Amino acid sequence: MTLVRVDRRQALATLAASLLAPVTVRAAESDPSMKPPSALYLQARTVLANGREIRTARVTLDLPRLAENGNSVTLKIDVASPMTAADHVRTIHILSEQNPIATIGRFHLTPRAGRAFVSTSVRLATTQNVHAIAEMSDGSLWEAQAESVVLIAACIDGG
Amino acid sequence: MRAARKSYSVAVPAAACANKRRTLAVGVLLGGLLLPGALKTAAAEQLAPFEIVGDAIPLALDGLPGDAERGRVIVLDRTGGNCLICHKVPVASEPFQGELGPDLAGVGGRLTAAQIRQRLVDQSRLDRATLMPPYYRVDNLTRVAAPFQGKPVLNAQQIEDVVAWLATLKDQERP
Amino acid sequence: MKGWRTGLAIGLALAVWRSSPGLAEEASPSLHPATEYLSTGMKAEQADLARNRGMLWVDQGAALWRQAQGVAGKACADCHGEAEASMRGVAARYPAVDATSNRLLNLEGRINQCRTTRQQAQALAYESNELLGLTAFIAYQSRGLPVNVATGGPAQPYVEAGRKLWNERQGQLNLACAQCHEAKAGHKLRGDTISSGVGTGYPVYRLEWQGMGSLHRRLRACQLGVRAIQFDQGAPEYLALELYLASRAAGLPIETPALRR
Amino acid sequence: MRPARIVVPETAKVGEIVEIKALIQHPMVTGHTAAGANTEPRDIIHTLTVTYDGAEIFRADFMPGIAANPYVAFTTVATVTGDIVFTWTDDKSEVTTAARTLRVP
Repeated sequence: MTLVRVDRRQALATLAASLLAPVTVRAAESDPSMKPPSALYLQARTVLANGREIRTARVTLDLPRLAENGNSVTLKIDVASPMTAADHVRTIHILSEQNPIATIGRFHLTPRAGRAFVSTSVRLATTQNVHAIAEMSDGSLWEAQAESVVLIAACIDGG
Repeated sequence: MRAARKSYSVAVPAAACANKRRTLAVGVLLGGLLLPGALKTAAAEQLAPFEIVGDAIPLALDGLPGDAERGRVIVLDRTGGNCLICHKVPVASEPFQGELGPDLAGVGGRLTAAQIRQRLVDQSRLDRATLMPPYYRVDNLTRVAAPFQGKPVLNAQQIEDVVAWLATLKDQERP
Repeated sequence: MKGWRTGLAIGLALAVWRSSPGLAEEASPSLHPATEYLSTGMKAEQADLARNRGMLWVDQGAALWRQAQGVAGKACADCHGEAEASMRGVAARYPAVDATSNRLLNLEGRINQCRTTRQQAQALAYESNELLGLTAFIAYQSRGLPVNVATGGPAQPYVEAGRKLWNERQGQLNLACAQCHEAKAGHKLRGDTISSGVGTGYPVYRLEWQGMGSLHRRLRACQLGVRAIQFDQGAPEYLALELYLASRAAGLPIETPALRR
Repeated sequence: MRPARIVVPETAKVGEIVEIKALIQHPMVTGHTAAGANTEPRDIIHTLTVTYDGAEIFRADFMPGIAANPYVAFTTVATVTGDIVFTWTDDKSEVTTAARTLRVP
């Protein structure tokens, strides 16, 4: 019985170490490796905006701060919208600042969604900002961005 | 600082012993090089002879001068030395550095270039249980994959380049 | 300070207990299923069967279970009935020494033995979606049950062979499995965390592969990493190592289909 | 037809917002690598459409940045008992359909 207790304590110490690990990661996050947005991203954003202002509000982008593997990073997007025929989200665009193709996907909603919500898994080529831009039925554009630190980039095969 | 030094000097006599055998073996193989038609792939022929004194290899491999800037690239490169998988270096632009080996910040202050060279070449001579791969050894290895057979992880020039860069890391502080 | 420590200890104890409900008391306490080294997001993704992509293969295996195969024209279900009942706990006992052939078989080997002798069908190729699917489907029936392989009698020499391989330095980098996965489990290799070398979630959906893969595929990746000659999937060396890994993991829960980095 | 998995609640009340999750087996070959060298031509699912009782409720345009074996989740308001039908189309014009019935008593 005593032995079991000691072993438990060791297990806890190991777990504590693994729980503390993300803290050191966060310290590295004021990220000197962050690159400026790619020209491809800026171009895609300009085409999407088509002269309209993109305002930072109404959209919530839930993206892991730390992506263990860039091959699949699951994100969630919520937009504050009544989702009525008169006022709803028409399309949610996901844009990447550093992927070889800036647009990751487009999700077209209707008032029948009830809620402006979508979740999917994306590829991230490297540590970067991801943008979720919501296009409303009145044509206005709203966005949120989030940074994800990518431990292992998409497209590298480690066997 | 003293503690770090102490942990490095545990197995010095054994290392010195192993060294004599090694020097002999390398000499024999180098002799083989002179034979006509000697295969280029033959194991140790690529290795420069070296002598271990205490816990150090005083002379540069093949007498090559090291280039610190090239050494820095080798240390940081995943397909080169891939040192950051286990070690930290005082380079802020590299995220997620390793934590298995000693922090290399200040290594140039703690160790001489000759001591660093020995640890790169084959740390297992000082510490049999070490995780540090032998970067300049081709014998007594098991099941080496074909592309790497008979080849050290780094060649003599690369070892000297890495030694040169690590020797510049005198400051314990991290940027 | 003391109160804070107690609070932390209780919190951690709860975390351990909650994250491994199937952890049996006899399990080696220093070993953790690799799931414990995943982020909360990946843990949630593994647990939610609507999001766990390994279930795409489990579904495939379920379909194959009911399909007639080979010259005998028999489906697995024709002999074994509903897998939910007949296969429950089976994966927890594999690899095992087959009494008739006296050979060590893992789940993949057992499936192929059944195919070639009973169904009179061709053996399925390692890493084919069919074999991954059937293996995952059968292992899924043991999800949450503790690993419980036989290590004595005819299995003993295989366990010893596996242990030897586990402790043997290999490759240009001259590293043994045990050096990292025993002494350094939980530590970081760059951003990655070293696991305890517990293969309880296989076949797994691995993000690195962007698909499902076997334990032997994972072992090949390890050997590639230390620049060693890789064995083939299904090789006797890997079978012995698989048994040794399972003997180390005795009491830990089966997690198939697990999600891994 | 590729293996696909749709998860929908068995039943829902009229007006209830239900979450729908779906997976499909597809390698989502990007057509480019990190080095920029083409190895395999692009083969991705480019379009997903979802209908409920015959009317389109959701559509997605996927680019190569969508992860392999694509996952998607969204919501819909339960109206009547009807089929929720997913149709995925890839670059080789391969079409996979899968459906689940949402019962609205």
